[in-house]
Amino acid sequence: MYNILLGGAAGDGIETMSALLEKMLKQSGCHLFTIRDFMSRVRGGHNFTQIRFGNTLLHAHRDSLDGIFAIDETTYREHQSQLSDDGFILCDESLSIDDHRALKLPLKAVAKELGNPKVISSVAIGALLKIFDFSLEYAADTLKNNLRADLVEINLSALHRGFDLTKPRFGLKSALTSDYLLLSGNTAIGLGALAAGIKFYSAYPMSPSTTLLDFFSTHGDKMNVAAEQAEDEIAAINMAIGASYAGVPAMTGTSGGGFSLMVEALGFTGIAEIPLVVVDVQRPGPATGFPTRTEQSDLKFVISASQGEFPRMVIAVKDHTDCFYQTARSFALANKYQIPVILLSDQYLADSTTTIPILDASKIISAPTTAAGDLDENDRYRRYALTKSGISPLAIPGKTEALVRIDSDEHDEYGQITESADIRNKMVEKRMAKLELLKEELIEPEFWGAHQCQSLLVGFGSTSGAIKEAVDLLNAKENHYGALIFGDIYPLPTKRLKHFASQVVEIINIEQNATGQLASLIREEALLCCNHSILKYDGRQLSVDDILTGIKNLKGGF
Amino acid sequence: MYNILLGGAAGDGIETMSALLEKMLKQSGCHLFTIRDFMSRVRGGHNFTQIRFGNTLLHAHRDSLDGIFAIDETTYREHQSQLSDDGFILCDESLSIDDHRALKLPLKAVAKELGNPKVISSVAIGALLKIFDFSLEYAADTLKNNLRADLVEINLSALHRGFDLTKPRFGLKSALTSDYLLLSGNTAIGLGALAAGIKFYSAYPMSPSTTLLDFFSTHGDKMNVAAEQAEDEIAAINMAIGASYAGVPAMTGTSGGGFSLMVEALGFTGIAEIPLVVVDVQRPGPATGFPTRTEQSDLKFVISASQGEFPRMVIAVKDHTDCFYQTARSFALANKYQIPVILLSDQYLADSTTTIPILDASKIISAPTTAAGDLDENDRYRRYALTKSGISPLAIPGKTEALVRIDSDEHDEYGQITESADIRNKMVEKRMAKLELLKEELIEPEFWGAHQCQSLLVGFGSTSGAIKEAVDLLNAKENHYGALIFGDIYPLPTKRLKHFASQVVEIINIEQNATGQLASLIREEALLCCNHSILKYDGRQLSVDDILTGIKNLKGGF
Amino acid sequence: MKKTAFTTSETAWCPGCGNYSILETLTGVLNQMETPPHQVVLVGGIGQAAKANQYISANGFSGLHGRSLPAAVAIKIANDDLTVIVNTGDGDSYGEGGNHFLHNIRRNVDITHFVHDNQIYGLTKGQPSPTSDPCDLSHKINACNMGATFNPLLIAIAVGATFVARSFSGDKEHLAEIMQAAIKHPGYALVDILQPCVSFNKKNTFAYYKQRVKPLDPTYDATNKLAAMEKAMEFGDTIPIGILYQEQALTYKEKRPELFDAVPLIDKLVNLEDVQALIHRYI
Amino acid sequence: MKKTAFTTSETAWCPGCGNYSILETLTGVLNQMETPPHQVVLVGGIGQAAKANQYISANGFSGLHGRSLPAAVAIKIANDDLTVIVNTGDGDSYGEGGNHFLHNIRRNVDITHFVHDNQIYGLTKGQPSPTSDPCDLSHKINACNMGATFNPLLIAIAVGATFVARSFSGDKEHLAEIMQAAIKHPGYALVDILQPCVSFNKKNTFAYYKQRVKPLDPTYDATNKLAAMEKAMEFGDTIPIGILYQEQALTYKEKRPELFDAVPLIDKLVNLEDVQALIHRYI
Ligand SMILES: Cc1ncc(C[n+]2csc(CCOP(=O)(O)OP(=O)(O)O)c2C)c(N)n1
Ligand SMILES: Cc1ncc(C[n+]2csc(CCOP(=O)(O)OP(=O)(O)O)c2C)c(N)n1
Ligand code: SF4
Ligand code: SF4
Ligand SMILES: [Mg+2]
Ligand SMILES: [Mg+2]
Repeated sequence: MYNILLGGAAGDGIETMSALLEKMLKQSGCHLFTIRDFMSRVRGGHNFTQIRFGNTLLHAHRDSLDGIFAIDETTYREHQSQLSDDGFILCDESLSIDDHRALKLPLKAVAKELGNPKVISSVAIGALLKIFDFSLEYAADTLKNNLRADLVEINLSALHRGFDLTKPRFGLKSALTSDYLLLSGNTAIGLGALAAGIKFYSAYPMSPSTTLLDFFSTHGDKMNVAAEQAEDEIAAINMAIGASYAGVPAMTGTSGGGFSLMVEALGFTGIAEIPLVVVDVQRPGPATGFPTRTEQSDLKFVISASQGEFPRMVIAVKDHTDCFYQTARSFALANKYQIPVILLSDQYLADSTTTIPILDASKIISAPTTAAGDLDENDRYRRYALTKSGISPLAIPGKTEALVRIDSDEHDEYGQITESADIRNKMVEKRMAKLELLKEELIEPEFWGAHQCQSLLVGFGSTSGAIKEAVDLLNAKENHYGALIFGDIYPLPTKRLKHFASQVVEIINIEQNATGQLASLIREEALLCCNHSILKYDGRQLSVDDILTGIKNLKGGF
Repeated sequence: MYNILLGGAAGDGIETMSALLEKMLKQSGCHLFTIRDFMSRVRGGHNFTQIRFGNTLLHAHRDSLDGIFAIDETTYREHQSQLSDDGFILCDESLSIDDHRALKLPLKAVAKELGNPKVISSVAIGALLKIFDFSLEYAADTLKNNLRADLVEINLSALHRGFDLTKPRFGLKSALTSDYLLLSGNTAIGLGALAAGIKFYSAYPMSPSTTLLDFFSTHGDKMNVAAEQAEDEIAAINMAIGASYAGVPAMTGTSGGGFSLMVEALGFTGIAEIPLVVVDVQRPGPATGFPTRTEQSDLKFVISASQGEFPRMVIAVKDHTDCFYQTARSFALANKYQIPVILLSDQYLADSTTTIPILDASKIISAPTTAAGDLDENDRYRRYALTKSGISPLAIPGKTEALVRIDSDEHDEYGQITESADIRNKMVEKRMAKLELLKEELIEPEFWGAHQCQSLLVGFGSTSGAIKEAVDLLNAKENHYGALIFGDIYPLPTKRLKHFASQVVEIINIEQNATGQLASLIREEALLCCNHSILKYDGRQLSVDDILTGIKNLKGGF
Repeated sequence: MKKTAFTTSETAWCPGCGNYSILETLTGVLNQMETPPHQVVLVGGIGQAAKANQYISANGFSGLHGRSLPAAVAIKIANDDLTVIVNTGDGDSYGEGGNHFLHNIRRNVDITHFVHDNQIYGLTKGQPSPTSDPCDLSHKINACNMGATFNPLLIAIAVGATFVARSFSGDKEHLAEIMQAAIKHPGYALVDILQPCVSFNKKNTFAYYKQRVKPLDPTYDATNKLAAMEKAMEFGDTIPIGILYQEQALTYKEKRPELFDAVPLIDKLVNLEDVQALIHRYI
Repeated sequence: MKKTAFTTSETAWCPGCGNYSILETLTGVLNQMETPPHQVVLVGGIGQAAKANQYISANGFSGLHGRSLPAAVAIKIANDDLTVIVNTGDGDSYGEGGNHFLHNIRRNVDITHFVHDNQIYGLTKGQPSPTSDPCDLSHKINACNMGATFNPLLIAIAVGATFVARSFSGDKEHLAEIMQAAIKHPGYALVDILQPCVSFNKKNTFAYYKQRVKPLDPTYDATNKLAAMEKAMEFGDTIPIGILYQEQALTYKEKRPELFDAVPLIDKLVNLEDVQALIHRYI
């Protein structure tokens, strides 16, 4: 397993280079996990990607590096301390890097010779493939499939020239990866929505959710999805609500700031009982915060967002595969309970790419359609008929003779405004009853580690991979670590947590935020207090290494 | 102590009548507590006010009535069950009300005779004053001060004619009320803000907060307050933020739906450390809900509203006096810690009027001004200088040579956008440090009742009066009830709560919402579980009677 | 195909309110159309005007204050078989909803927007709306505009609306005619309807409007944009009513033939094989 | 009175971006004014354009995306001694911020609004903004407008703006002149500045604008509203630049002499006795 970093300024083409290299590595039989770290600017500054690859599935990034490709000296300065002693720093010979690990090659000269200074990154890819002892077998195809036709030839030459510049230093037994996909978290969410039958996606651009809008804009026409760039996030969610009312599965996506603007309409879906999926791809707040970085700090916000009280479901996606299946499940739950379902993802998942087993659209349990029900004895339609389950019939306007009326005011069974205390009580109780049903279908947190554990790590969402890998590493030394990783997070499933809590000596919450939001939700819902916290809030994702260090520091404190 | 109800359709003038009657009762030496119950419409339907009056201070409404003035039969039908056996139903002789308690008088005929059918309510006021054995001593003045000049004469005649229509049935020893005010909760908030030196109020009309905008529009010019009706709530809060940045004490007010739209900007005050007071006058949600009714269901929303993490303070006002002093305190806290302070009120407090001791503007601890601080060695201003307390110097643009820079992005000490992990950590820690300081000035919940109590009631905000009165009544029988009523509610002060929790056999949370939001906050912050709940969510305020019934029902269940 | 008639139910409006005539006229217009009630969706925000959607027997979407337009266009995008009509207030449409007004004009989705313009916030009891008359600074009344008064027709034309009209609740015949034309218009159609609020707007009363409204001359050319803007600036002693501007332009749907054809989006089949094929492209 | 010069600091923009000239020109204009840096507040939302406020040595308010105008007017209302200038993007001003654009024009507070109009969302990497050119349906490019293109100048005039101008980042002399006039104008002044985005807008390039911009004729009468609207509709092979419309009207402050006089609000004294007297009125 290896870990390399490609770094340069925004605009240096690091992203394109990384995408090409990843594809070639996968073709060559590697599993991958790549994270993208970039600044909120279009040119300049310092951006990098970290590509971890090996012959087994990977679920997280690591900090320590085997190699660096440095376009500039900044990259060297910023990252050299992560590099292992026998690692390499691939860079152009012109860079003044004084380090025995430097592997200076005439990358620029070669690119210039080829007639286009921009192909320097292809020269570097060639060199990197050689260093890790891969062939150029897949290079031509990859370039053909991903570059403009007139650029293929020169980049292929560049790859070959780079390949010839150096010699192999590392080797890896290749795996069979042709049954695996390579994609980002946001792509997986998009695909999950398609598998669930989405027909309407509205959004306003906002990092790191924008690639979701791109996804539906690109594939919408072919896949029967109307993708609409709204004038603002308020319009985005109110559009999605309109579409859902009209009977088509609808979703909107944004990041925390846009979610803030959607809060009022979220309550509207609550009282009007409109099925809706809302994706919050988190980034560090408050406000504009760190636009292109990652955090898990919207949890408490989204579980209680909007005035008044209504049932909702919040699912924190844990990895790329989860992005697909949980998005699809969100549509089913939203439809079944006529509630908003909030998918919590984050920049880490959204922008990272990894290899995962092929997603299977046929495995999606399609959203159950609530029966439209009949007109009543007076030929009127009770959209909000009081039922024991709290779930009312759901007719689609125009599709039956029912006149379907919905209302953001408190209303009676017909959707007509009311001021009655009695009806109000019944409607509140009807809506809240759905929450009880919902609790019965919660998925308990995934357990990982030693069943007789003494230390229990708890986390949610995108830290999943790192927590699991950390637990494995810890258990290799002392086999008493376990972890519970929450996906379904609101309502919070507490059974498994209470079971383990009664057995362990300590609970440690691991979160990508400053206040320990999961821990406080656990206090509230399970009356359990976490004993220690490992928190990170600098916008860079908690790594396996951060967790190991965190645990070590805690032990020091015992 | 008596309790009467005046009811009719919207547009029947019940509100005006009630306001006049209240003033005359106060002049006559009564303390009052009046609630207003009206529908979200301008004409028709059923509206009523309930005036409770006596010779001691009153802190809540009661359900049982001594008298009803019914403009229509609906009023009779809706409220007759609340009327005591020896109570009366004052109404026009034309109403077909078949009840031994009816006191049918020729109200309409008299009004007609006087030449204006609208003065029927003054005829009724006259009769009501007579029934309770008051004089007409203050009638002329009250009319003069509150009616258009040309209407005074005819209404005075109407009062006299009504007075002569009937005879005294009840009597009350009058109190000295000339040292008391008669005002609504929103007026008290407005006065509190003035006392604290407010200079900018921006809002968008929304019941039940609109009377705050009216207050500042009316008094703004004289009192040096710019009152601005914004195009929407997003503008309202961003305006207030701009004004506060420019150095004038600023406030915005709204109800839950408008608060939803302010959420993003709330986070902006958090990261930019802008002092701001935001009033949320709650009404039942979700969404449009019950526009003119009451609820306490925004608590969990406002304490976690907005993406990301930042310190804030939430104060639930408990009564009209509290509205004044806590509003003023909010300005001081917002300024001292450079944070948003959210005042939670509700329709019940906002629209009810009561007699309270004279508010004393000189008792207000004026908002401490944070020093502007100096320029640094390079003549640059560190608006966000890292300090141990977390509180940075706060210069006002234009008032010193400092160039004051604020930013909704993460920023460095100069307010300049940064991408640094190190600065991010320091800024998060600096901001959160203020929360710890803030915790030290929290006011513990007010205790009421028997110090050796076995049953502890907990509540917050506007249910205060009813809870206290209920505790007194319960203790008159069995002296083992106590109550803790929270005003400062976030961060939640837990000392006193933990103290009592260790002594009592049960904790009962009493809340005007469906899910027990205070109870869940208590679980989270104090790891204490309430044993029983008395909840109401039909839009009508929990009364003393509701609490007594609730407790009785719980006992039945023991 | 027509099954049942459109009927109205009891309202919560003040006696004498201009909304009654609008409700009645709209119901009449709907009853003259071919479309049955279950194919019509009435959309509104929050306010007295918006309540209209509660009182006609059709599908009803009573959304959030200011947010009716995005919902309405999405309903139409999702199911082109539906006739989508927005009834809502001036505050709702031009105040809280101003941004949606701008950008949904630009979308030109085939919906109809009836603004019950009483030049005031009715439901919240009498604050100035964007269309309230300018304050007379020497003699301030309550609900007047300290800023420039919002001219919805002029602004709509400037933003690119393809059907812009004004009518008056007090002239039911005129109103019916304009309503019909607006519903028929392919694309977004705006009708600003002068509507007296008897409870709060003591200036712009029935008599006030009655005296001033003046139907456009039959020779008026509604296709001349500049002339239409000039006409839209007339609002004083005479207030022109009628279709001030109309143009034929491609609608939202017509611009996207890849997705929108005779089969409405809602009836298009989801093909899981296509999804699986797309998934396989990530191998 | 002038203490120090306005200076600029390092930017995060792309080399070749039109924002550089705007920054430079504005700094020059500020340096020619009497006002010292600490009396100037630069306000912006979020976007590439909005970052401009970070790069000039003045007071800086970098607010939320789309929300710069309400903050800017409030700053001016609170302290009339300050010169308040908004620099922000087309998406920020006309997209997310559309409602504030409408209603702050109406307020006519004495602030200046420079829109760096690159006809695209730059910071979020190339989505269409309201001002993006219309899509050519036969040959779709990425960031074009499927709906009607937003015409900021025409709309501003229609809403009642009292100073409406266009300039071009590539003509610094013209830009400086317009900037000066805009800052001098009493009331809200809008300058839409054509600004090439070299990274994402491959259509509206420097050369594209350079070829098309054409200063208004010296004889052009900027006080004729209708003519101004007609002029504002020109945007194609020639793009007029200059002050399209200007009128003298009462500003926000001038309309409220009860509250606003020579003493700025911030310097007015709070009189607790007045407050106590008001309290006593509730006895
Ligand atoms: C977010 C939000 N803000 C404010 C309100 C309060 N509100 C309800 S209706 C209304 C204005 C109504 O004016 P208009 O749209 O002109 O309708 P009218 O009542 O005059 O017909 C307002 C401000 C609300 N419901 N929601
Ligand atoms: C509420 C919210 N929504 C979305 C964004 C993301 N966002 C940041 S800048 C921007 C658009 C920038 O376009 P423009 O205003 O034209 O500025 P430019 O970058 O082109 O100069 C967007 C959508 C945000 N920061 N906040
Ligand atoms: S308040 Fe005005 S608009 Fe509302 S119902 Fe009454 S008259 Fe009509
Ligand atoms: S992306 Fe465009 S607008 Fe932004 S800095 Fe680069 S060239 Fe300028
Ligand atoms: Mg109105
Ligand atoms: Mg732009």
